[in-house]
Amino acid sequence: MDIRFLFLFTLVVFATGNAARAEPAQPAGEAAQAVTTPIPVKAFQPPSEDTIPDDEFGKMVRLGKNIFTHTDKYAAKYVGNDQKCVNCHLDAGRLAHSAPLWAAWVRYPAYRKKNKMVNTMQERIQGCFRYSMNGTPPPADGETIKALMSYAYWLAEGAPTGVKLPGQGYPKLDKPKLEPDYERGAKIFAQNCALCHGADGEGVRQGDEQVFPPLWGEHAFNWGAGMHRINTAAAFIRANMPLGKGGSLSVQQAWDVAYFINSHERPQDPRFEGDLKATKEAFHNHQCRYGDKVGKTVLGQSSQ
Amino acid sequence: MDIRFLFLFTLVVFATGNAARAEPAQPAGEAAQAVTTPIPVKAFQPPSEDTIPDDEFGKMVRLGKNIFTHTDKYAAKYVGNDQKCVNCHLDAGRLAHSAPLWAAWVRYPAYRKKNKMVNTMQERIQGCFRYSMNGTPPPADGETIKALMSYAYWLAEGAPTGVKLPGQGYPKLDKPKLEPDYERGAKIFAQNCALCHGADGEGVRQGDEQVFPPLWGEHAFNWGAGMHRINTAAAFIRANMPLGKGGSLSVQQAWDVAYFINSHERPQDPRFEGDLKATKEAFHNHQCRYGDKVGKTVLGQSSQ
Amino acid sequence: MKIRISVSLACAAVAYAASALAAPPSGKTIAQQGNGKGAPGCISCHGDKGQGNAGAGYPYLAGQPKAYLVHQLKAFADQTRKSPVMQPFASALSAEEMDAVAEYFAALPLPKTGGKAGTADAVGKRLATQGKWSVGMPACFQCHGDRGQGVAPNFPAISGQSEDYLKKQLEHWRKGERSNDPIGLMQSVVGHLEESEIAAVSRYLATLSPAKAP
Amino acid sequence: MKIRISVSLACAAVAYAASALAAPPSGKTIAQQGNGKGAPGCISCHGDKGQGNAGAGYPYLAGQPKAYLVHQLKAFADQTRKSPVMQPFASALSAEEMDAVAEYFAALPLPKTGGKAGTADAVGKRLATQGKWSVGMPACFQCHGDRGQGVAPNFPAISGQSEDYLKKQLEHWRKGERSNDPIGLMQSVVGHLEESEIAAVSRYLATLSPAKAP
Repeated sequence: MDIRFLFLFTLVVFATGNAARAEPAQPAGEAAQAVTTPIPVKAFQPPSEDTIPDDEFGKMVRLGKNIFTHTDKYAAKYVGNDQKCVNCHLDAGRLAHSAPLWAAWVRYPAYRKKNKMVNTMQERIQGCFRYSMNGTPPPADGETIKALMSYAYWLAEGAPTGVKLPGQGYPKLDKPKLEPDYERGAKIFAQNCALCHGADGEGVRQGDEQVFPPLWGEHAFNWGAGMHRINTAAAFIRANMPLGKGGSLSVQQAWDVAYFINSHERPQDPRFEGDLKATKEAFHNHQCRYGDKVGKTVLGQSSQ
Repeated sequence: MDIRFLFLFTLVVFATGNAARAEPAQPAGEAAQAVTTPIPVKAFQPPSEDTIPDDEFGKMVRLGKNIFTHTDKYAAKYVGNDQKCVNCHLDAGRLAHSAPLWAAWVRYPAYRKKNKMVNTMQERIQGCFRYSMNGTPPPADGETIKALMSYAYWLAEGAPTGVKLPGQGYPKLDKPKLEPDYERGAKIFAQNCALCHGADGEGVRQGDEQVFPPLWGEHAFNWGAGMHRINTAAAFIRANMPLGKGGSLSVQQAWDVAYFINSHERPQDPRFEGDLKATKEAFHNHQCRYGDKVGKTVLGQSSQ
Repeated sequence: MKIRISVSLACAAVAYAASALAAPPSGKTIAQQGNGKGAPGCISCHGDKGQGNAGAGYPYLAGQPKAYLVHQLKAFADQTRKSPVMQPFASALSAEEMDAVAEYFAALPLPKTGGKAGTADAVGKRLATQGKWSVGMPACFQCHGDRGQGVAPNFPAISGQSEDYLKKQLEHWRKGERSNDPIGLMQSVVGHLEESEIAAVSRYLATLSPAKAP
Repeated sequence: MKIRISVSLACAAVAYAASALAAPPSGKTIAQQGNGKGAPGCISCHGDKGQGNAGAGYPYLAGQPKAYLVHQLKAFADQTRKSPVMQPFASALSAEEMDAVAEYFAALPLPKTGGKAGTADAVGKRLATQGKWSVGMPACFQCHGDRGQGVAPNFPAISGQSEDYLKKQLEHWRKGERSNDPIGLMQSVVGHLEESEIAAVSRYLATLSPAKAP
């Protein structure tokens, strides 16, 4: 048997429902300081990068990893924005609480409410290209999907099929005490996020390399991506942002900044067929701002 | 954790390399009697049929099971002969040593020498339709593949990803003491196989139902199917045939009857492009009789 | 009285023998009246339409594969299938007569027996439809047809058969009182079953109708 | 002798002060000659092309993001980055001069330092390219560019930098002697590293050339 569960330390306290957890006061105008202490989480350990075999299968795994970490270069024709797989799945898809690939691999095929059908892993990956990368789904039987599947499969070596593993997805977040707020979010953004993502959420490019992804605007994920949902973004942010300081924002701060980020225009939902209201009713029965008026803009109205 | 390994009894002794194992003498003209005693094999236990969930995912799993066990009815347009998935994968794909689906699920994507590339599970399944069922591969993103994948995934619940499980595939067989022989094989066939598969290997149909699959001829698996390889067929036969009496033929008998069965004409290898010799050289560098002369026939020559 | 009956019987026998010389009795005749040589009409026990008599544990013959029926008659005669009742009758039939009477019953429609919906036994159903592969036993329906309606030429219909009859047969396989199965298949299969399972699968099969899907 | 020198220095100072009144010294002038108000020419320590002096542990400045350089000069002055050497020099520069000299060095090409192929340290390489996510530490290259060449405006080039310099900086983050990092990112990151890892990653980065892919 080759199932390796190690005790790893993660930076995230994800004690959902623990309403009593202290929310430390933040000195106004200062960057948030770490508010959590690492707690041990029993997490699956994917195999070490060095152990990718030196054969045809290993080649496919490496290609998958390259596509995953440099999607713009290795799967350029399927990407329609400045986003890469690794932007939402940190540490090349290995990191617990950052929607790790190993946890996803053992949970598909599965029914998804998003499209009201059973999705295979390949369909799930295609969804990432369509929404998060605002592009064209790679063909189900093509090399891009095959390589990404091979990489995910390889990362999951030893993981039990069909089992919901600790660290899968993003840790569900407590509800905020206060309604998420745009102005508070804007301040948190300026203090904690703008450093990398730019004052206007535009991200950073260097030559032909996307270094930090844009968070809104025409080069960001679109109105169909999971990350446009405030709860999803808040959960991701709380666990993982700022990069290297995951867990340093409070629950309230994570909600506020997620609300702020997702109160900006971004590329249209690809399921949009000409009627904003109809699209909202059909696909946006969740915590998001699609169709809401922000300032003079109705979000989704002027989308690319 | 939901990994269930139980000690199951299988009927097969697959002590490969155990050349000292006694080969009992068979009274001529009599059916072979069981020559092995059940030995305990640590085998993975797929979940019980009753536990298929009563939801959309469960529906897909059930469809997969129906396709698997009644391929002729549920995936008719992809089947070109009188073969079903379950013919090679007994007990609806659950049975250890009969290429169980749960063992296959956790081993793909994988490189296959057969087509010299990494194959996803969907490609592997497509191969079954193309060769074993002499048909048309269902589309990679269609419902047939999705249902079969869902069924295989569900059967593998708890099985560790990437791990070669006991009972996977067919148990590798010792080499025979004597070269496999057509005449001896013919006798074994008449005594043990003809009851169900017919005196001329034609199988049994009842109404529109295929009850026992044909083993050669135009309705059998084609010259590209794994089962046309003598070693593969011998391994399958030794472990599983006659149905309900797996392990009752000796190793020598299994080789002889596999040799006999696969010394008959069957549908053409779909990779054939007009030149028998070229096809043989490109795809038949293994233990098979494709291109051999048997009686007045060159096998593969007059294939459909 | 006694003499008259004897005489009339003798006359009948002579008449019958005479007709037999001309042509062997048809399957129908044997089924309904016997062959006049010790084999009584089959229908007296197996029902006028060959539908059997579940209460008495007599199996139905109607719609069974002809080859199967012939094989059983021969087995009764040579005692590879032990039956004190059937042995003398089967022994009284010529090979030709066996063939004829088997053909007659094989041509009759499968009876509309069984079909007691809602009485499904979970264990019995599993054995019939899925088998018990953990010990290498295939489903009954794998060989006997997808609803137990039989598969010609060798596998008889078992659905809707008398529960008592089914149970006895399975027990006979186990005890070796019946050993006429090809390749010893049934003996091998039954060897994997516990007594409670034999009871359960017999009970389940008896509830089904061989004439329609379960 | 002494007097003559003093006079000539005074003359130079007067001349310089006069020209300063007319226009502030250019970035190039400050870099090469200093600002005449206590800040010597940067190149005396950081190399004539801003390429640093690895032996002495002086970092290269050439090709670093301008905003980063300005931020460091301010940090030396306000001692959020503690350096007894740099503190008086930085304090001697006006905001305008800091801007000018930073712009000058930012415009120079990244030096062709490092590039010692084959000296890769496995631990150091892993930290630089993959990070240490088990404790939440991202790869160096995630923020400092995919070959450590820096990412404007906030992340300096680190590849090919003096090993000694890199190691000292990481230790300074850890001890709090340097605390001018935005959002406390570097302090947080370094807190996850062991001393041997700091040494390894410094050693590894020093072997790379910021000017070309590793």
